[in-house]
Amino acid sequence: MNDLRVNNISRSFGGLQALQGVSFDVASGNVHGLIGPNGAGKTTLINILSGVLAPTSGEVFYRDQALHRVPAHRVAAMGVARTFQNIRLFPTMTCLENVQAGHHLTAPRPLLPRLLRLPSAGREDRELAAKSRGILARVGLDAKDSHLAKNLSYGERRRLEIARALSFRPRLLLLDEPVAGMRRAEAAEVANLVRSLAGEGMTILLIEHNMSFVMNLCSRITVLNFGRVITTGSPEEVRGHREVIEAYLGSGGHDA
Amino acid sequence: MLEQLAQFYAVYGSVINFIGINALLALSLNVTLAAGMLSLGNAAFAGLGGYAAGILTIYFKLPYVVSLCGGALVAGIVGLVLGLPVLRLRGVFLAMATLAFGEVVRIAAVNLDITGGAEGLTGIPNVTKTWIIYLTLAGTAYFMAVLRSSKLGWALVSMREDETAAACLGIHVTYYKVVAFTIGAMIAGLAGGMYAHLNYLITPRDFGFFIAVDLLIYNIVGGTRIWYGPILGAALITALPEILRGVGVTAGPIRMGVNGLILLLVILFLPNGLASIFARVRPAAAKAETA
Amino acid sequence: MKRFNRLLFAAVVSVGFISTAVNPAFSAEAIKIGFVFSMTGGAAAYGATQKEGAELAVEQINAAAGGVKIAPIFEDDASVPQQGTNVYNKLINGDKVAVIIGPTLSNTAKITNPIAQQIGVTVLGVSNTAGGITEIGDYIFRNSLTEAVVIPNTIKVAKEKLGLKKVVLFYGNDDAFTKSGADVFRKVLQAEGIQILSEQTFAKGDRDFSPQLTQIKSQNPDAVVCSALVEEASGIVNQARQLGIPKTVRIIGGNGFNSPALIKNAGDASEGVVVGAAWNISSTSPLNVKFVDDYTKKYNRPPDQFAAQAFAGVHIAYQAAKAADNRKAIRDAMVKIKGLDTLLGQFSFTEGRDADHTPVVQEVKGGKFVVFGN
Amino acid sequence: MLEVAGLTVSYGPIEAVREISLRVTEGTVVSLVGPNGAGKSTTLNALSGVVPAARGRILFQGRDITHLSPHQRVSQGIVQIPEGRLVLAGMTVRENLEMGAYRRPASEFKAGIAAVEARFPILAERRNALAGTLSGGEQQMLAIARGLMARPKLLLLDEPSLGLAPLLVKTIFDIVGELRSGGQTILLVEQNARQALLVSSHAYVMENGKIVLEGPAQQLMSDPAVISTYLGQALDAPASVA
Amino acid sequence: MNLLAQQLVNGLFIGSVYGLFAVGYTLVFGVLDILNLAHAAVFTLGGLVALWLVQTAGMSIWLAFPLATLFAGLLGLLLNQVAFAPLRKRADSQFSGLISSIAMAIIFEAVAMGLFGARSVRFPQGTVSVHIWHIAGVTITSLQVGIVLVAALLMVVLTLFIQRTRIGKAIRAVAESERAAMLLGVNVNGIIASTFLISSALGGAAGILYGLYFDALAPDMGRSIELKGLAVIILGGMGSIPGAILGGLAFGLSEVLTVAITGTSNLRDAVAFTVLFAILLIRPSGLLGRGKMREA
Repeated sequence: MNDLRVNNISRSFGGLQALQGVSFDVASGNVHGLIGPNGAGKTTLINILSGVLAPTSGEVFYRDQALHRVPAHRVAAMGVARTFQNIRLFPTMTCLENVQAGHHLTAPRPLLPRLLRLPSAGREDRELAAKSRGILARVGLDAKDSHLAKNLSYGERRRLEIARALSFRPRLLLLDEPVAGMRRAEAAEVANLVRSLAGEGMTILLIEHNMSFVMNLCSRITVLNFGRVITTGSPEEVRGHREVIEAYLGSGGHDA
Repeated sequence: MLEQLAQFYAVYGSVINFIGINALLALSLNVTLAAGMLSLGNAAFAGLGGYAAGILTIYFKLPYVVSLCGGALVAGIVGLVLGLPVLRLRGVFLAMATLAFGEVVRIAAVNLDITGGAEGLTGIPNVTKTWIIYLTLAGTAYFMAVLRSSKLGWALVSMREDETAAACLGIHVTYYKVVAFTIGAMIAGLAGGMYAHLNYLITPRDFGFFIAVDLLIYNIVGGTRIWYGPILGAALITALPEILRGVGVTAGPIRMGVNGLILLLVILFLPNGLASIFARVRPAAAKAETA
Repeated sequence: MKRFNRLLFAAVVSVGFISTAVNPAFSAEAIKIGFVFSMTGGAAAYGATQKEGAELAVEQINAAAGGVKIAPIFEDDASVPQQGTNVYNKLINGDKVAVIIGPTLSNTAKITNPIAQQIGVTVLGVSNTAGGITEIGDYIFRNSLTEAVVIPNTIKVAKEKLGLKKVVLFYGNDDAFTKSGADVFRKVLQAEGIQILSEQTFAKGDRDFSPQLTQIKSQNPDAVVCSALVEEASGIVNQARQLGIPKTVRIIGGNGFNSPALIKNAGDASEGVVVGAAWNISSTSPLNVKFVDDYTKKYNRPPDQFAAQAFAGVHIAYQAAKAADNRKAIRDAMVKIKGLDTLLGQFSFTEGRDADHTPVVQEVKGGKFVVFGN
Repeated sequence: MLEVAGLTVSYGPIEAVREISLRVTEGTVVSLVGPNGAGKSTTLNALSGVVPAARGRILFQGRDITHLSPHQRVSQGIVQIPEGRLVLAGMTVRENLEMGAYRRPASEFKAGIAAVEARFPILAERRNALAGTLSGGEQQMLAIARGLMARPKLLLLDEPSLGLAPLLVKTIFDIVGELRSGGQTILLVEQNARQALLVSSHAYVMENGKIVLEGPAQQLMSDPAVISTYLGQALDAPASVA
Repeated sequence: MNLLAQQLVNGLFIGSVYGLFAVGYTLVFGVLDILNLAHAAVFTLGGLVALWLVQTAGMSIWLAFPLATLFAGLLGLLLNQVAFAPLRKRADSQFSGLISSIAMAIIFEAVAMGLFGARSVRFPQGTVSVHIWHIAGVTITSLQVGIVLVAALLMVVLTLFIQRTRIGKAIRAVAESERAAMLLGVNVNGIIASTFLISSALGGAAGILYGLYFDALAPDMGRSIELKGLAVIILGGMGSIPGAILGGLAFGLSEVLTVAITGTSNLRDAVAFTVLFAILLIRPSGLLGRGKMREA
């Protein structure tokens, strides 16, 4: 079964054609990679899938629900979470608070019981804090729960963003360069996390430049170049694809 | 001692009352500031609330509490209607749009008959008591403090931090902005109603541009990030002329200059406002990271 | 930081106590009079001359041999009613003053005077001319002749001398003084059967009146009847002449126009302006001549009506307070003031505690206010 | 020409660059490679004076410039071509070039612009266009041309290939190669380690704010550890064997 | 008599004054994205200092004008140094800069009041000789013509300065990107200081012309124009110099035409601010705003 169906998506900014007729499917429970050179339109695509941008034309379906032209908050409500290439945490919140803020869709947190100091409110908050700590532990940040997000290291911030995205138990997770700037050990931990999330049935679409990460983790990969899909296929197929080599890995290779 | 306290209240009662009302107004602005929106319309909302409450009392002979609620409701409804179009604006542009709205409200009050024109709406009974102001303030402050932990509060703070990221967590940004704006308008309207019933009179000039700016000053001076910040700011700025009078700074330009100087010093040397004197906002984390 | 907290509280409280330490208002040697004038903010221009007039009076009274002296306490309401309220509480409950003179603005008075009324402290307004001030209660007085008295007289005289048939009414609509003045003008004009061609308004702080004056010019009125304070009045007079409204079209104003600043600021353009007022600077009564002399010597500038009324106010309050030994007695003495010789003329209070003396109508001639008729 | 010793840069409590030392010899191209967030750009910014050095010394042509302000360093001949190009979008191409020569005497301007326009004909063609309307590649060329207008003694190049199509990446590196041949001293920061090493004589590898490896570029390129870690993309991708 | 023509002349004139005031305002915003709410206080002090130079120091207005303008410029440097530079690195510098400039405005106003008193003061009669022309029923004074010309001249000079000169280009570069300008060797702090110098000098010049024409200077005279100045720079487009002049004219004309059309002046300010409100909703970048939008 396909979770996500991207059908003939185009998007232009002014005169610049960022995406042109992009189509591919992401199967349920898969880890799907999206690669391509800088400026190929990968982030634009993620922005469209998460409702941050509307496509100029084309359609996207998530579990047979139309997702194009749906605003970001409703996309999230459909169970789609994302991270950002340029990391958009809530900088002056602590790690724990970032994850707690992420529970917007799943935690009712009603005002009235809080005003009345009903025990249910305290219970909910304690449960949420515990749950959030659990999520932090999953990305290895439980020891830093009271640190401000802006004071974390680069890799820690990336992991915190994943934790925040996980907080409302999404079924589709869009990761934009999740291991960029990470050390190898750190990246390996993230790879394990992604694998276990997929094992739990979550569908994951990720953009990454680190080829070993992508090739090891993804069952299918879509390659973009100049806003067009070059190919979609298994890591092996992509590895051997003539055009991919030229477009993405090309110039460096030629000189070598 | 009791006698002395009574004496103190006799002299400073009105200052104490105004501190309470200004603190309420500051909190009303804080609701929107908490979500990262700068509104200069809250003074106008207070004016709307004040006029509405006054009119309800004078013309409709409604009891005080009903008039107050009516004032808050009128301000809230106008806030809702205004919020829908203007809240897609950001930063200075939102400030200017709300400012223009405030001016239009003021000019309307000058030209309408029911508001009493420039002389203002007179004959409003003086029934607002200090305890009513402070009970309302305490309630509002409690509301603001608790709000922080509710769904709405989390959404507002998330939006202040990063609107796009907030939207991607399922937060309906426009909706929460309008809600915050409307709540702010209602609190301002409530404060305005109490003001009108404290002063016998409400005039268009009580809620002009400079008052709108004052509300911002209270917040920035006191600190916007914690519920008691705006209250501290309102208290300091409102009491400042009295404090200066008390320490013998003569009336007139000198007192005005010292007033400005203190404002400048606070903004330069207390970046997080007065509230940061009383509580480092996050002591644990701050220590942990420098260690 | 708890310590700081406590420190702050202690500081605030002690400041309070220091300034409220019991000072009997009715000691043998001095009467405490509180003055509430707008020394900063929008009305600062008026508050400043009021303070000068009052200071001069206090100085002269205290310099006089023998008798009770005045201990003046000057406070600034910053032209804001809130501040006025604070100042009133401080003067009444803290300083325990015997009488309050002020406040500058009618709007402030409406908010502050009930406080004094409630406690029973006599307030003498020396510049409030709006309606509804003395109605606040039996402790509230004023020596400022209201527009309701000055204007009918002015219009009557102007109609007689100039044969007015049609006029334009021009006023500030966002200020209590100018607005209520305009209301009186309108009523009187209608009563006198003079046609109002149109009404034009301006806002406080405006400097440019040419759009309105252009409209006015096009309507060819016999005169422009204007309710404005002197800051705006000077600009209006000046620009009216610049725009070519001929000097035969008189500009007629009320109390707000009665200031040397009009002549100083509008210069030649002010020639022929008709000003109805409570006080005439060129009045030859000995008290007035001495006042104008002393004031001009002290401040290098001739006095205006604000100064004159403040000066007279101190004398009136002193008259009532010097023999009294409690606040109620002062009020009772105030009511009894009849035919007191002041620079304003023979001064009495009406039943409603408003000023009762003869208003004047002046015109500007040769750079001076001279009597136009009365 | 440039000598950096024990340079540390911190943003608040975070040390983005920790005690690094490096040197650039006159007439050579030296590259600084490593993953995103390793501190490469911060290092360049510290050299330009945009961010202050918390500790350490920067010597340029034997003079200590650690405490000079950015414009003084430009006057000394240190010119950075920033990441993301930062062309002045609302100004014309010509005006951008003029701004490049901001610290140079006006008399040089004509000759400078002629030289630059000869090297980048496209800029001559679009002389009066607003810089914001140029394509990405044109903007990168403008950024380089603008940097050259300042007659740099040391050129700091930050990620010149970022966001460019492969063909343009090649063009840009060709330009770097030409500059090298012309004797221009360059410190190059690149994520595209392979490309960077190819044009450099010496290279430093940064990770987590520290320099973890250094050596002649040729040697680094054949170091198996470097290959697996920093040239990883190329290794995993079959392209590397093509 | 041509009523409408006279009203258009009135609008043109007051619009130029608004524009002149707003040019300095918008310049600082264009470069720094910060509203300098002390601009009105500088405007006031410029006028008052010129008056002092003429009246007390006995100078000719032709000498006093440039000196007072220079003085206002120096006030701008002071403003930058005290109220803005220390806050520049702060995350909320937009808000805190607003407050610190208000604080400076209060201090300036207090100083003005302390030195010159609260009363309105005026230039001595005959400081400039005024001719009045009546052309086809329309009255124009030489002072009006002079002020419109000075406003036009200053705008042309300022535009050329910004477009052509080295400092002007550096100012634009800083406005585009502080970082890029810094890397090109622009002394950014120096340029920001000069921007304040120019902006405040223009504000001071506007204050002097205003005082000369309206014959009344007072410590709080900036307050009534401050709000209109804000409206004007929004109307014209934040940061746009021709926009400020155009916005000033548009605002002035809208005021005047409201009076001319309705026959009364009650609605004058209401119409002006309603127009402003509408512009914000329809076209937030203003009449001549840069493409850079600050809305969602």
